[in-house]
Order: sequence, then structure tokens, then C-alpha cells
Amino acid sequence: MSNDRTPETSQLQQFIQQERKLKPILLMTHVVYGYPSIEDSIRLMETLLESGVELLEIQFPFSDPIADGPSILNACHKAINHRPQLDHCLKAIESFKQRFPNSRILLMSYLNPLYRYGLSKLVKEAATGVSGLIIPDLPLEQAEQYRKDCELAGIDPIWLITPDTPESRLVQHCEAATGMLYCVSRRGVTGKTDSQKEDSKQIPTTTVSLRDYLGLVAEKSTVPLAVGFGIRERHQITMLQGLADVAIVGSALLDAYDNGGLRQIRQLITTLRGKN
Amino acid sequence: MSNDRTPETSQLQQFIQQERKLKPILLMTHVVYGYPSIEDSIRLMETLLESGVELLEIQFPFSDPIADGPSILNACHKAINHRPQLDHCLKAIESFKQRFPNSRILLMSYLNPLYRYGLSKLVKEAATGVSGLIIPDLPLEQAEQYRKDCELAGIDPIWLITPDTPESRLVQHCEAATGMLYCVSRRGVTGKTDSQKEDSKQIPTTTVSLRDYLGLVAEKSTVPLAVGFGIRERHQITMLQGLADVAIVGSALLDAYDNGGLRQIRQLITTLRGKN
Amino acid sequence: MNNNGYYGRYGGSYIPEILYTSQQQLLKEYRQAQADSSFQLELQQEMQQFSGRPTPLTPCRNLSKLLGGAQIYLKREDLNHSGAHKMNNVIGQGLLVKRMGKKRIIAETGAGQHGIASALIAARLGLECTVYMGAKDIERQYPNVFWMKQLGAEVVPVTSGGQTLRDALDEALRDWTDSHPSSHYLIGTSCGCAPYPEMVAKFQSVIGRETKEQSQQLFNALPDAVYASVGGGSNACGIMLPFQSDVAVELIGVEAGGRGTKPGDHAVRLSNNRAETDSPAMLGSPGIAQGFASIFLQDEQGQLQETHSIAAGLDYVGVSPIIADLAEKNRLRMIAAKDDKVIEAFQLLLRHEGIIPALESAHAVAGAISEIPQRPKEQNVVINISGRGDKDIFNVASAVGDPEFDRFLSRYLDQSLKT
Amino acid sequence: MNNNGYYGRYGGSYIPEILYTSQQQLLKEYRQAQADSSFQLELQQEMQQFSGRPTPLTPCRNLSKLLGGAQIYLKREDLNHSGAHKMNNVIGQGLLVKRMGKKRIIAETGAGQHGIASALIAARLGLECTVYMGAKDIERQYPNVFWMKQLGAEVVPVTSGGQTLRDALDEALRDWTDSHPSSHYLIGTSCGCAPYPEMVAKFQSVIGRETKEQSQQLFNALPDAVYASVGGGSNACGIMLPFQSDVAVELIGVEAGGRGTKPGDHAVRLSNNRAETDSPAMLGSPGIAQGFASIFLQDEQGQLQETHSIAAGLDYVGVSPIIADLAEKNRLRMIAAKDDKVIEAFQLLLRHEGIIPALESAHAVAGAISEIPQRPKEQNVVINISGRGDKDIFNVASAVGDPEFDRFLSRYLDQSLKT
Ligand SMILES: Cc1ncc(COP(=O)(O)O)c(C=O)c1O
Ligand SMILES: Cc1ncc(COP(=O)(O)O)c(C=O)c1O
Repeated sequence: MSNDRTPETSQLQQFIQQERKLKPILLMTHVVYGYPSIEDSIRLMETLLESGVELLEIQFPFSDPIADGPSILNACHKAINHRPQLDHCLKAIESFKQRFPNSRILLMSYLNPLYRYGLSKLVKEAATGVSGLIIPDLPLEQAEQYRKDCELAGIDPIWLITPDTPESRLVQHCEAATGMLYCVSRRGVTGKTDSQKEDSKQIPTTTVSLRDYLGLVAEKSTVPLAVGFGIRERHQITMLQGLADVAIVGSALLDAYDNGGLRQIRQLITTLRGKN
Repeated sequence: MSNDRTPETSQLQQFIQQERKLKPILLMTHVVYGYPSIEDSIRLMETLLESGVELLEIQFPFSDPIADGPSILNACHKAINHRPQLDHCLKAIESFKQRFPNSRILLMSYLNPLYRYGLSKLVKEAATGVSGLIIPDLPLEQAEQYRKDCELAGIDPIWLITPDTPESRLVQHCEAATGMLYCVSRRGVTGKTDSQKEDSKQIPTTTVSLRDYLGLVAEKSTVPLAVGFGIRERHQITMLQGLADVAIVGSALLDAYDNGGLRQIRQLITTLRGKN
Repeated sequence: MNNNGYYGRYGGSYIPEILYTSQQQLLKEYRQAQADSSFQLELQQEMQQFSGRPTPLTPCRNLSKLLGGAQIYLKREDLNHSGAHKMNNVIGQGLLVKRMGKKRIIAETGAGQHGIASALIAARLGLECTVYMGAKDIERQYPNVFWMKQLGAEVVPVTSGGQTLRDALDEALRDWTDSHPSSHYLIGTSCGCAPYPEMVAKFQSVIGRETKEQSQQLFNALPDAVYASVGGGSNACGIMLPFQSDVAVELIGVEAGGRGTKPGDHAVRLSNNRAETDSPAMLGSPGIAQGFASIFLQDEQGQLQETHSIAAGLDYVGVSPIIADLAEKNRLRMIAAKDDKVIEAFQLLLRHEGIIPALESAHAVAGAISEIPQRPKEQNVVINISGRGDKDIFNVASAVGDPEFDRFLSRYLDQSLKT
Repeated sequence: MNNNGYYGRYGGSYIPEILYTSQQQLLKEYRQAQADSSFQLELQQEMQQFSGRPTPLTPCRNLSKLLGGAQIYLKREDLNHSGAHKMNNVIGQGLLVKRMGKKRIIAETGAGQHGIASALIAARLGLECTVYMGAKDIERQYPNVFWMKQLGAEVVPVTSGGQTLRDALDEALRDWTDSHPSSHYLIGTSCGCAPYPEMVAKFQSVIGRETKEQSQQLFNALPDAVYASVGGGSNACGIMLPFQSDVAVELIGVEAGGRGTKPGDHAVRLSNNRAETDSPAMLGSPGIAQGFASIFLQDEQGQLQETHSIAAGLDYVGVSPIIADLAEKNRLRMIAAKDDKVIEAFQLLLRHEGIIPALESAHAVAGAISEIPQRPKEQNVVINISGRGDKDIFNVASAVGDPEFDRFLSRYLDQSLKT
């Protein structure tokens, strides 16, 4: 849980804390830029923003997304066929930012496309529309310059932690964290595995219970906690209330979209919010 | 050429020398017992004997006739399918001996069928119809008992010599020879090779000329000389006159039989004898 | 390598946070094992007893005479158990897995060589084994899949992306993020996050150490030049690293020239560019993917590209950071050999020396052949024959166009359908 | 062996007179070479440099534990260049050919192993090479033919008789009678006229000499038992002869039990009879064929019979006179393994030790497996793995019935037809 120990609180963190005063938990939805087409992906983002999700995580696709499971992997590979360009993606985000001031946008990508673009340049340019950056294959150790750039640009670099992260390393991450912490709730990639094997009635965890895990993180951390991987149903979100500030929905969203388009998306968001 | 140096002259040798007083060269024809069938092969032998060949070489087939070329090899393999039996073969020969007293019969086979039958037993039993035995894979060195058995039975073991046989070994063979010597005129197996490659106008030899080769053998030898391998035409036989006592025709005969049956056989014999 | 696994600006460890613990455990265990003489003894023993090391250095008098230049020697990694240098690495990592107390290995494979090597060592050490292999590669290289299955390994077809090595590698990494406490990811070449490049290169460096000793025995000197094919870079690292500080020994890496320079037609990452010219128009360019920084074949947006080589083991999109660094520092000269030249070199070695190299290794031969006539006769050149070529019969038969081979397969199938 | 090449009542030289000179030349040159230390040095060098000897002795802890009897060690002839012990012999004879100044070798081959080994050494030594192979074997084993041709050898299909090994052997002998002044007949096993059995056994005996030394190193004693498969007998002679006078070492030969005891269904020449019982109703009986006296599979008329084995290298109709003699004198115990047991043993070795034996060698494994559980744990048993099993993929895939393999071949053919 967030508290106010940090001296200068980031925009994103402030936003989340503000919203949390009104709601027991926020929703962060995950979409892939360029899937199923550039245009359609933008329409999907608009739909989500219109439906009022607090946080929108936009994944700029990479050919080799090693931390993603089948749904997102497939979406990325399809998206690449439309030759997505990072600068166009940033432009789109900028326009969302203006049109949907009640939401915040996070850009997620693997390192290589950003690196090819120039990571410092990207951070600077992204600042106009993006509140936080998520780069799953950029570890804290390799990120000195990146963190400086982010600070300068006023963007939060979002760090991921997992139930396997040793405590000493958790502390490091918590110290480095600004904006929010992205807590992976279990081993493995996005989407499938546990959540599909074990009839998706529970939030999957590893050995430690989710409660203990998030409790420990909250203790060490001063920023809001977002919990991701495997969330498909309303009751999973309910369970998270009181443990985290943000519930992240990724693969489930993609699957809904693939099954029933924007209509199904609106339906899913409504369901997840518990409004029906 | 034969001369009379040997103390006791064999039956076969006497026969050849006798015939040679009347003819410039004798004919030895080669057939495979059991090819194309037991009956037909007997009819073929009868035809040859009726046509007056002086010597008939009957090959008892073996599955692995390593010194034979394609025609005879093929005949042997076909013959084996009719399950030829050595004792039946000997019986047939015995009856020929009685019906055709003006010809002599030689039994040729590879060692194994004879060995399985019992070589000593075979030599004894064969004596009633067979004048000589030809075993291409039984070398002089391995033949002590066999030679004794032959002497006792009054059968000639026919030894083969070749243009590659070193002189010292030639002398050994000439000393051991009784009945006749089988002079292979060139390297290789029966039938094909040279005679087919080089348009069959010449008797094929190796490096030494045939004349020199046979001259040398005649010098060392006291028995008649038979020359084999590759004889297909009349003029080849004419060339041998004065150099050898017996011309051996094998594959050519088989080929004629395969092409035109007994009719063609009679034709070939007539041609080879120079009677048309 | 510095402590963070960097070779110059390449290498490092760029992995999802979930893998951090296992990566650190591996790093620690590997370092300890390196310093543990009983581990080193066991390693050396298994390399000898199971794989038949040392492999010989074979003088090639006929080929040397034919080319009329330097004297040619072949380092015979084809004589290893499983028929390739891949065995050195799986033995090393396999023993490390035992040491870590893990029960299962995960491997990715392209053509199947590393898959088979992994399945072999798993059977030998009593480990479970899961091999990820692109669905297209499975189709093309089924005989290898057959053997992996016979050896008891589970072979998982990867249907994402181009359905080849790269996708298999990604999928193996995904498995690892899921299973890392009990499973070890056995990477087959000197790529991936630290300590993999260093570790694989180290396990392979037995090749170069032997070569050094054998050169002294055979021609009383170090070789003047060493050629090796470069896919991921493990056989090249293996034979070259022990010569790194012997500056008189020229090191030449040969990569897959494929059919031409269009994207998807080759796997030329290094030889057509100097890494300094960081332009994406070059064939390969710096990137960070699959856990490490190196030179990758990629487009302007940083998407990794498809590759091609007649040798399945050379069509990797990246390259070992160790190789990228050595090339950048001009300690290693990179050249490329095209498919047709490779087939020529392959046939030359068969006809004149009676040795059937893997098509991968035939790249090294082709590269050497293109230069040896210009080298003085007094020079001694070593070519690394990383593997044997029996496995390549389907590719070679297509390339030389032998209709009899097709007829044979038809007959076999007819027969098989009947029974 | 006595001076005429006899081993007891087996052996000798029963060849057409035309071959006498060449046989004598070979005998003389072989004897001289045996006494010539420079030849021996060259032989040893080529075995090391070209073929990678010594081959290791591999302890098999998993299999030993599984069977619960004696400790199992494998002599790894599969690690030779070309993948089988056949290489030892062709190196020896190849160097002898050079010594005799001949320019061409003739070889017979059944499955193709010896054909490939001959083609390899011919390429290596700059000799011409003609390989005789039964037309049926060519159909069944085309991949090997493909390699022989790629290596520059001429492969002559033999269409007579059963169109298999025996016919090829006859045909090679015929070629030799034609070409002997310039050609050497390179027999692939320890059969044929003297001095072939002795010579081949001698060139192969490096296997046993190494095994002896390695046994001392690994378990400080001679092995209690040695198992080897017996086709012609060369790998068995090779590993066993150096132990002949060590009477405490039990020697066991394993021949091809095939599908059953009907003629044409097996190649059991020795294990079902004692040679003394000279009855043709027994499976094998004494005979003289193909240049030597030994035990052959033949009918009452002395016609040699057809044979069968799942391992093409074991379906020879005769057997080495050395083996026949050792069996007769009870120094060697012969047993047989049937096709299905062989496949089981093959799979066991794959799963538990990560070693893929040739189906020939899998006979030795099957034979050993049938006895090892009854042997005390303190015993050490060596099994000769005469070759590797990659070559057997077509046979193994049929035997285990993997439809995916057939599908792979279909796809390859479709592809090939398109291009
Ligand atoms: C025989 C052989 N050589 C070379 C390679 C290329 O890999 P590396 O560059 O890691 O040696 C492979 C890869 O599969 C291979 O099988
Ligand atoms: C691998 C292997 N083992 C055994 C044999 C049988 O021959 P031998 O009994 O001469 O060793 C062969 C023959 O081709 C073979 O290839």
C-alpha cells in the first residue's frame, strides 16, 4: 500500500493516490500497439479510455517478447507485420493524453526497439504523453543512465518485482521505485499457465501466499502497488482490494477482444469493475 | 603340347592324345546341371554329346561361384532353384558315359557342395562316369588327400593355371597334372570382360602373349593343354591350333542356348568346328 | 569479461526480473565450480570417457597440396560423441545442473544438434529434458527429433513467429521463467545473459587448449591462422579464446553468406560491417535482445529479422558478445561464405581427405579455402571441424540434386505404408 | 594361426588360381609390415590423427544400477571416424595398399558401413575405390551409397543371387581376379582367404589392447567378461584376441537371432550348435566358400542360404574362421539375440546412458543384458559398441513405428519434387 514517505511524489503516484481515495482499486489495461492493425489498436485504446480505465499500458511490439505468453506474443507478431513505428505510437499517446485527461498512459516495450530508437531520446520525447515506462528486460543494474533520463524528463521508470525476488533486492527496487511498483504475482509469462491450468478461480502465486508477498512489498515500498499476470475475473480483483492499488489486466483483455471485438471489451471492463 | 614323358598315362590323357591324332584341336563344352531345368539341362548335354563334342564339362551349381561371370553365375542361381542333387547328377553322368563312349565327361564344381557331400566319397562314386574333376577353388596346397583319392579312383584332378602363375608354381602344377591342364587364357571370370569389351575378334590375354604363355606351359608340361575363357568364334579356335589340344567353350554356349535353344546350340557347335 | 558479464560494450544480462535469482545462482555455482578442482576433474573425465576427448588434429596433405598454400590441419570436433562440439558444452552445464541439485533441463534447438546433445546428456545424467524447437525446424529436421524422443526427451514444437531457432529460444526462456527453481536452461551457444556466454565459451575452450598442445606436437609452433564457423559463436570461441593473447595467431570467423544480402537470405551479422558504423542499413547492428547486448540482424525499428543459411546451425539472428567484441577490437576477422561455395568446400574435403564435415563446419573450410592459396607454404592453418555432416544428407542431396536419394525415400515410404 | 592360415580346422586359402600371386604378395607384404616399426608407427599415427583413437571406455552407472548385476563398461568404437570399428581395418589395409604401390581398392559392402569406410580411406590416401553392393542393399541403404558417391567411389550394384552382401562379396572377388596386379581387395571383416582373417583381426585388435589398458585404469583389473556382436567377426576378434590367453576373462559373442530359426530368418551360425555335431540340420555347419573354411549357413547340398537380421551388418552367411575356432574350443561362448530384444536393448541404452549404438552393437548389449543381472556386482563387464546407430534410423523408426518420421519423408519428397 502506498504511503507518503517519499520526499517528492511523482505525477503518476499522485494520480494513483488521488484516484484511490475514491475507489478501492484501480484498473490498468494492457493493449498492443498495432494489433490487430494500427487503426484498430487505436480504436481499442480509445474504447478503454472511454470506458474509464485509470491506467492504460500500451505495449510497443517487439519480435521477441520473452516475458509474454501466447496471447500477447501472438498479438506482437501480428502487429509487427503492420510495421509499427515508435514515433507514431508516441504521437498517438500524446493525443490520448489530451483527449483523456482522467487516465494515465504507460508505455511498455522490450529494450531493443527503444534502444534502436535511442533510449534517452525516447524518454525525452515520451514525456509529453507517457507517465511511466515499463521495460521488462531492463534490470535495475543496467539502468543508471535511464533512471537519470527519466528523472529529468519527469517520467516514472516502472520496476517489476516478483515473489522470487530476494528481500535485499526487493529493498533496492523499492528504493528506486517511483510512480508505482509492478508486482508480478507468480512465475512464468503473461497469460496462460496457472490461470488456465488451475481453473482461474484464484490469483495464482508461487510458494509464498499473495497476501504475504504483497504485504512484504508494501512494508518496504513507498509507492502504489500494481499487481499483474493472470487476472481474468471480477472476484480476483475483489481479492486484491486492500492488498494493491492497481489490478492489471492483459491477456484476458486480448482474448476478449479476439472473441468479440470492442463490444466484448466494454462488457469485460464493466464486469471487472463489478458494475453488473 | 603333350608329349610322353609321364610314366603312367591317364585314361583321359590317352583319350585326348588319341583324338588329337585325328583332329587339330578338340572341343570341350561347358554346361550347368539344372539349368534351365534338370531335364532341359540333360537334354542339352545329350545334344552336345550327340553333336560329337569330345569333352563335356558339367558344372554342378553352387550358390557362390566366385570364378564365374554373369552368364554362368545366372545359370547357377537359376539351377539351384530346382534343388539339384549331386547324386542325381552323378547318375546322369554315368548313363551318358555308357551311351556316348566317344566322349569324356568332366565334373566341375566349387568345393563346398562336394565337401558337404564328402570329397573322398564323391571321388569314389564319380569314377563310374567322370574322367576328370575341376574344382576352381581348391588349390594344389590344400589337395593332398584329394589327389590320393583321385589316384586311387582313377579320376584325373584337373588343375588350372593362368598367365599370372609364377614359373616355380607352374612347374609344381605341371608336375602334379594328370589328364590335362586347364589353361586360363586371361585374368577375370568366365564369359564377359575382355571378350565383350574388345570386340571378341581375339583370344584375350594379359601381358604375355597367348603364344608365349602356352609355349611355356607346353615346355614344362607332359599332359594335354585345354584353353578356356572367352572363346566365342571359329577363328579363335583356329588360332589355338598348334598351341593347345582342347578349346573350351562355356559362356558362349550358354548364351546361344538362351537365345535359340538346342537348335542354336547345334548351329554353334557346327560353326565352331568349322563345318559350314 | 568484466564482472557484469560485459565484453566491451556487448554482453550483460537483460532478463526479466523473475529470472534474477536463478541467474545469480548459476553465476555463483559456475564461479565456484570453476575454482573447484574436483568439478574440473569430473568435467575432464566425462569429456574423455563419455565424449572421447581429446579429439585429434588431422593433417590434410592432399588438400594442402591441391591448394598450394599453407599447410592445413583440421581440429576434429566431429569425432565427439553426438558428432559435434555441442557435446563439450552440455557435459559442462549438465554437471553444473547436478551440482545445483536441479532435476530438469530446458534447451532450445534449431537444426537439432544441441537438442540431441542435451537429450544425450540428460539421459546420461538422469535428468528430465524438454527441448523447444520451432515447428518448421521440426518439419525439416525430423530425424533429430526422432532421436531426441527416443532418448526420452520431450520435444515441444514452437508455433509462434518464424517457428525457428529464435522462437524456440524465446520459448525456452519462457519455460525457464516458469520453472527456474527446479530447471536449468541449457543454452547451446555462447549467447544469452551472463554468465552463459562466458560459461559456454569456457566449456568449449577445451578445443583450443588441445589445439595449442597438438600444434606444438605436430608442427612445433602455434598455428598461423585459425578458422571457425560462427553461428552463435561457441565453436569459434572454443577454439580461439586460448589463442587470444597469442597475437601472432590470426583468428578468422566465417559466417553464413546464404543466398545473398537481402534480409532473410543470410546470417551475416559481422563481416559486412564494422560495428562502429552503427547504421541499421548495415547487415548487423548493435542491439539488446534475448538477454544480452550484441550485434543482431534487425530492421530500423529494432525488430529482429529472419535469417537463412544452408547450414541450419548458422542462421542465428544474433552472435556471441565475445565474438562481437573480438571483431570490434579487430582481434578476430569476420568473413562470410555463401551457400554454393560451402557445398564446393564440402565436396572438396570429402574427395580429398575422406572427411565429411557438417555444413556449418564447411563454412570454415570454404572461408579457409578462399585464402589459403595466398598464404605461404610455411604457414600452418587450423580449421575447426565443429561437427560431422551425416546429419546434412537431406540438405546436401538437395543441393547436389541426387534423384536416387528421392527414389530411395519413396521406396521406404511405400514399404512403410504397406506394413 | 599356423602358417597356412588355419585356425584349428578353419581358415586356409581356397581361391581361384589366378589370385595366387596377389594373395602371396599380400601375405608377404603384410608379414613385412607387421615387423616394420615405421609401418606400425604410421598405422598408429593415422589411427590417432584420422580416426581419433584411442576410443574411450565408458562406465555406465545408470544401466548397471538398473540391472543390479555386474558393473557395465562400454568400449566406444562408435566414436571412430565413420562411426564404427570398420575404420581400424581400412586404415591398416589402406596403408598396406600404399606400401604395395597399388592404386585402387575394391570393397564389398552389405549395409554400407564398410563401403563408406573404404571410400573414406580411399579419399584420404588418394586411391581409386570401387564398392560392390547388392542391388537390394543399395535400395535399402541408399544414404550410405550417396556418401560413397560423394566421396568419389564408384558403387557397382550387384544384381545376381539374393542381391545382398554375399553376392557383393562374390562380385568383388571376381573384380579382383581381373584386376589384382593394380588393385587390392579390401575385405571388411575377418573372413576370406589367408591372410585376411588374421590381418583384419590384427588391425582390429587395437580395440582389445586399449580395453585392457583402460580396464586397469578404470577398475584396476581385467574385465570378468567381454561381449561383442558377431557378423563376420572383426569387432569381436578385435576386442577379444588380446584377452585370449587371459583365461579368467570370459568371452561372449552375440549373433543375429533375427525373427526365428527358419532358414532366411536369422544369421545364427554358431550359437545353436556345437561345431562337432556336423549335421546339416543344425543352423550352421562346416563349409568351404568365399575363400575359406568355416561355419556357414547352408542346406544339405552345400548351397549357402539367405540370412536375416534387423542389423544389416550381422546377416553374413559365414563367420570368421578365428571365431569358429574359438567357439569350437570353448574359449568363446556364442549366444544369439533376436530382433525384438535388440530393439529393447537399443532403447535401454539410449534412455539410461545417452548412447546410440548401431543395431549390430545393440546385439552385444542385448546379449549382455540377458546375463548381467545374474552376475555378481563385483564383476566388471565390457560391451563392445562397434558402431553408432544414427545410420539405423530407418530400421529403428520402422521397428518402433513412428508415423512422424514417415510424414517427414513425405514432406521432404513433396518439397523436392517441387524444386
Ligand atoms: C556442427 C555445428 N557447427 C557450428 C554450429 C554453430 O554454432 P556455434 O557458432 O555456437 O558453434 C552448430 C550449431 O548448431 C553446429 O551444429
Ligand atoms: C557397427 C557394426 N558392428 C558390427 C558389424 C559386424 O561385422 P564384424 O562382425 O566384422 O564386426 C558391422 C558390419 O557392418 C558393423 O557395421
